Amino acid sequence: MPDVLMLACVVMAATLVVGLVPMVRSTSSVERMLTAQLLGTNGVGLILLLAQILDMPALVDVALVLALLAVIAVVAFTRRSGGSERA
Amino acid sequence: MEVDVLVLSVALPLCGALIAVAWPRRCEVVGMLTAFAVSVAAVLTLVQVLVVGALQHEMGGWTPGLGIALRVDILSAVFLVLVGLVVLASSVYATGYFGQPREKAHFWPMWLLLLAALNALVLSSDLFNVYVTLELLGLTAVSLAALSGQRAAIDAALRYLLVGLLGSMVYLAGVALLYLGYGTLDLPAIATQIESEPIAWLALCLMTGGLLLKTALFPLHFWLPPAHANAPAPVSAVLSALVVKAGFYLVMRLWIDLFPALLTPSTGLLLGIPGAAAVLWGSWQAFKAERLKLLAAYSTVAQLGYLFLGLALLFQLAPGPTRDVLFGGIVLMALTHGFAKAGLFLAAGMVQKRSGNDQISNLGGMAQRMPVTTFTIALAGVALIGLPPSGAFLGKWQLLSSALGLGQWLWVIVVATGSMLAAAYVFRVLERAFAGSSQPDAPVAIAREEWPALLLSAIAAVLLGVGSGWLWPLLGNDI
Amino acid sequence: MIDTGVLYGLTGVALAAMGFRATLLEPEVIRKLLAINIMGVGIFLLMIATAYTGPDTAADPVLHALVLTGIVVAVSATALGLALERRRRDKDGS
Amino acid sequence: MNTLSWSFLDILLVIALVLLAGAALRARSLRQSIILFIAFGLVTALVWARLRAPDVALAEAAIGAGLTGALLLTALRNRPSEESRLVSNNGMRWGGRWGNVAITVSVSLVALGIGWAVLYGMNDTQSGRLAGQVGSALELSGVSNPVTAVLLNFRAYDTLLELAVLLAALLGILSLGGGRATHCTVDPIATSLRGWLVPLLILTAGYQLWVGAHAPGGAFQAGALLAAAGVVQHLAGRAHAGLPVGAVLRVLMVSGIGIFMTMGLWTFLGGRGFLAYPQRWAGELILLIELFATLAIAVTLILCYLGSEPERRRITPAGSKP
Repeated sequence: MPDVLMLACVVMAATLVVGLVPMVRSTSSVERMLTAQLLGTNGVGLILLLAQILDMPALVDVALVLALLAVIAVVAFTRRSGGSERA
Repeated sequence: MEVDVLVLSVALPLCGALIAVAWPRRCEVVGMLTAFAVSVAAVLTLVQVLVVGALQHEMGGWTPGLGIALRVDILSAVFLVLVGLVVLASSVYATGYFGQPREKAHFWPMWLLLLAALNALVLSSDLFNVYVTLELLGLTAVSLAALSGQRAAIDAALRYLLVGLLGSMVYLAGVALLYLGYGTLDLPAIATQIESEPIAWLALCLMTGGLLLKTALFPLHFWLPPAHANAPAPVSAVLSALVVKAGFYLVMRLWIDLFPALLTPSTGLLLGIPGAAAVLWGSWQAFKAERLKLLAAYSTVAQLGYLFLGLALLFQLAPGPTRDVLFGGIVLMALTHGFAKAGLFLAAGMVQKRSGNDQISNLGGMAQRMPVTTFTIALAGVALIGLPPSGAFLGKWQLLSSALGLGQWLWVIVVATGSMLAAAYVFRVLERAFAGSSQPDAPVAIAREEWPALLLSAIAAVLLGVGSGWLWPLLGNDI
Repeated sequence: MIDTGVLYGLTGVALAAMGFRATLLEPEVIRKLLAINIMGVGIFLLMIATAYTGPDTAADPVLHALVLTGIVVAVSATALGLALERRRRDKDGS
Repeated sequence: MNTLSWSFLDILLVIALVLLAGAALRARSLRQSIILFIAFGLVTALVWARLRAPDVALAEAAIGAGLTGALLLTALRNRPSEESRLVSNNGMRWGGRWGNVAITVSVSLVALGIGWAVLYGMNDTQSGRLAGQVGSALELSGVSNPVTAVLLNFRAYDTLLELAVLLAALLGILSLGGGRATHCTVDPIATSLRGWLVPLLILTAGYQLWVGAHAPGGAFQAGALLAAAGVVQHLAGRAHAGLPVGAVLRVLMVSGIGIFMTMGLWTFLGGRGFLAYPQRWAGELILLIELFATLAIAVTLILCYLGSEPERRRITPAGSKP
């Protein structure tokens, strides 16, 4: 069973790295931000898997915090680029 | 009940800062009381050290290593007194300097935090704790340097912040390596284990490099003159007299207490050569400076050079009385410069305030208008040049005799040239000050601002030289 | 097999070097701040890698605590740097 | 099989870290740099989790992925246009063309030296010893989470000074003046999120504070979460970001150090030494300190974000001119 989890972990990490490529290469900020959010989701999943494999329930809290706070960056981002700001 | 006064040196200013934040209307009173109490605590600490020897306070009652210990020996006690007195005098000056309640409410809490940081740094003997105190010192110093809000000050403060951060990060990298190698952060505990191996060498380089950046040793000095010259006068005084010296103090501590196993006589040259360059370059720039505060700032670059030059000579001497005497000389020079430079910056602040700017070409007639201030500048000048009876005279004398004893003429030439340039830049200012003015004014006297500056300069130019006899043997016993 | 501590420790050193270099050479202030933060992460990574002792054993808590302190300090400094930069731009704008 | 998988995972994470760091330092526009840096923070949190440092991972998740990102993104407010080319600030570029080469070469050399030392130092690492001391003193500390024990008991003095650093940064920011506390536009997304996100953040903060005594978590993580709640409030149009004003705010700002100092001086004057808690009460006292530290950290971080103290009078947010 741990082997399966471990494998899933590696696969998720691989998708994370693959996901970086458009992020680094793309020219549009919005696209980058969306990819960053996708990475966030990916990261939350990865941490949850690690919590199981390393037998560290505390990592579930990390995933929770990560998920909660990723929202703020998005809001801060959309707010600045949405054109609502003329100050 | 025995009270370890050394804790108070950190606790009092922190408490003062809290009260000043929470109660802005009374911040000036709180600040003055705190500065006074801290000076008293520093003097008491010095007395206690003289009576019973080095002291240690284990924070939280945990053994050092697991916990953090504050340690004070004669060297740190002397620095505590320097910090206490310079800050006290500058505080008195600041009560007259800052007029608006808004300015005061911003100045005093940061000022007290800076004081806490300086004392905490001097007392700390835990390498990571030193990092935290360095950051506290850096951030408070930057905020205070930006206090005037002018574009030049903000620019200088930003550069100061970036350099300071870079310096402390590099220092932290060294600490990380030492922990990797020796598994503890307690300075004496590491000192007993250290031997000449790559990890220790790298840590030495990183920690020293980071600190030299913060101490503005040539050629890493580029950020200092603008930051010090654009800050409010009491802040400049403390930045030049104490904050850069804190970096020097740490380098001295590290090289003498932590890394002696690594040092060969020639290692000291790594500090000595930039030191010599700093003496020449700084003095020359000070000579060319158009503004009084800029002159003072470049003079700091030069004076720091002497201290590092002294360290280079120190490491070439075998332990023994000659070395102890030179060590005493270096400390005496550091103290003299601290008092003199604080006095000079405070005086420059008064000049700036009275005449609207501090251009040296505009100083004409100052001797008549501001006799006390002119006298202050003259006394500070005596100490900066190193004329007798200043403390710097004795310090330089030791420097020269050590260099001659080692047969190294080059250092002698550097010191002599530096002193001649110092004489030139001091007399350039005094000559303008005594020159007649087209519109002779009545003398102004503001005791609250003039006397602290005069007192600081007098300590540097007279007291430290005359009264240094007792300092010497004590410092010698320490290393 | 690769030793985990060494791998992450070396990565930390590399990140610190990248950050240090960029801090010196980058002309833009905000990017200088980013670079210093990256340098900080590099050093923290070296510390956390030192603390790591294997997938089944507890790591050294002292280093974890030090890094936590370091993170707070880094955030404080970054916030101050951003405020200074903002003030600088305000001055330029007016 | 398992060690092989670990190695794969490690290598992938390391690649992600270095790639993102390099891209963040190299991206064409500042905004892209910042987004890449936020992603870098996220991967960093993953690495902390992977290296069994959950306390650090929590802090990084709250700070790196959340607050620093918000701070940096809002710092772009005054920039002319979104994808503006980088403007080079005169005077901030250190070293010329040759300086560039010299710096790159010397930094690489030093890094290689350190890398070499790490390579050899890591094998016979000594760091276990202090961990052993922590382990044996843990039951005297009043908490069972070793990281909390180090932060709030063994090395509480460090934490005290760390709070002072935070306060110093805040005072510096406030003295610069001209923040964004006074003007504030309503963001529709933030408004719709506020209803559930803010209570959830506060709840999580309380949980983190409580759990810190025996599991990863603690004052700083809780404070950062509370601060995030404040930032959401502000984004949703609350100019005060949920903060009190005037004297109450100033007392809150210093309450963290205040409680520390009270505790320290109390034990000090009682002859026990500075911050030497009586062992029987250590757990309760640590929780008390953490409670105030959380509040102080939260208030400080929110104020750092706002850049100035909220004023007494209420500002009508919606659609009004700043």
